[in-house]
Amino acid sequence: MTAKPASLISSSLTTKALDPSRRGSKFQQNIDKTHSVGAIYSFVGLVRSIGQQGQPIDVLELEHYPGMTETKLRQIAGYAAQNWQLIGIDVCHRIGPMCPGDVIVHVIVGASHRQKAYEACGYVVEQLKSEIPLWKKEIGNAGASWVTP
Amino acid sequence: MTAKPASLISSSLTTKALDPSRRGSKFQQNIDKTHSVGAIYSFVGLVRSIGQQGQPIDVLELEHYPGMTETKLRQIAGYAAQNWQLIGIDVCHRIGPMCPGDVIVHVIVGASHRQKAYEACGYVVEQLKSEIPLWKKEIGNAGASWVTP
Amino acid sequence: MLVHLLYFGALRETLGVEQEDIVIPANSKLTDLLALLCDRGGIWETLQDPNRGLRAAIDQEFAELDDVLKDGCEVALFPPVTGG
Amino acid sequence: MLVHLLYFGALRETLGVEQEDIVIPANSKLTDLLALLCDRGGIWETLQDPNRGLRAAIDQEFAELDDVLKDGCEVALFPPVTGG
Repeated sequence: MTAKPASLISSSLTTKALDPSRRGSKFQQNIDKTHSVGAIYSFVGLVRSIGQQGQPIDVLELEHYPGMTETKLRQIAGYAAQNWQLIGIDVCHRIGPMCPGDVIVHVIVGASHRQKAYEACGYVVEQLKSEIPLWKKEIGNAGASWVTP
Repeated sequence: MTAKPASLISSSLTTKALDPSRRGSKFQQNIDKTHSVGAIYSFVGLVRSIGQQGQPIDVLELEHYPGMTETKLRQIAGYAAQNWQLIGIDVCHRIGPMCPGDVIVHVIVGASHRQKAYEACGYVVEQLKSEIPLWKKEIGNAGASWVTP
Repeated sequence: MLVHLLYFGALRETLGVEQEDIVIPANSKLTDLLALLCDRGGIWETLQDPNRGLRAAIDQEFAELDDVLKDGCEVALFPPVTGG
Repeated sequence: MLVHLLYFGALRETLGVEQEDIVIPANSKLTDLLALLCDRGGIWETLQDPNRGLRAAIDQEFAELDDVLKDGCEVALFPPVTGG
């Protein structure tokens, strides 16, 4: 008998470009060493070229609350891992200025079966929208405006 | 005024190894040329090393109904694209023999907003389980046995 | 009329047949075809075992027992699918 | 007692302040702190505008109006979050 291995849980912030392909590939390698993972769901959030008021966007700036943002990300990833018995979860959110087409956030969850992975991924994405101290500002020819929920 | 572009819809079967990273990266490039995609959800189904009766698995063999399988995949992808106004969808299912850790199926959907992409991705994955003429056979030391739903 | 039959998965293995052409009365329904096959006796009787959860397709669309067959159609019989 | 205040997002821009330390009566609640800030008048009165949907955190956990502040705590005030 070996003990059930703990989930691989990681969450982070970055100011650099996010590469979902590279992250996804690493994630799969890291969590599926014993081939117990049956399902991986992932979410990629992208900067759109059209803003909330229909205006063209050149830059999206993401302001955050240093310290609290990291803590909340960790809490959400940890809760999801425990609640849905995930084998692994990786959440990375970009902050600072970015351009249309850039990846804002990447969530990956792996579980033995698809239903758990699906629910966990949806949960984390919804929490990112409502429970992480992040604020989006859209900047374009028409000026700058803060996004409202 | 330009006409609303049609969704990019693709579905396929393959006997070769599936690489979700490469497919995901190509998908994002192809569908987000105008930066209108806000959300990409994806699902990767993997072969597990433990079978339905808890037995160790060496090979998973996927039998299919040639012709009907391709048609049903195309119908499901097309329905999802239309029903959730997807900007793009790509479904690729592997058939034939494969090993634990191998990717069985890869689903990627892109939409303007996350809720549509989430629902569409979950729908397609559920349909793959129940509406595509595919049959899994698990082969290991203990012999071979067909998977039941 | 002539019907082209295909068998898949565990059913193909159990019956030991991959495909065959058979002649059946005109206007037969899927259920009539199954009754004919069951009449072969032995292992073929499992085709009407409700616990087996048999599924069928006519010309590559999922079909019901009451669906009517056409001359030259392709009928596939198989267990519940397990893809994804 | 001393409280360290932080402002974020549109609120930070509107008020023109990123952070400040202020002294408030012992056992003050979050709502008391907001009332004190509103008393500054002008733009500060928007802090109690219910349409603004103000949110707050005490020591980096989301907080409610009735939550009691402690000496030396960190209080952040900000508009509804828009991450993800």
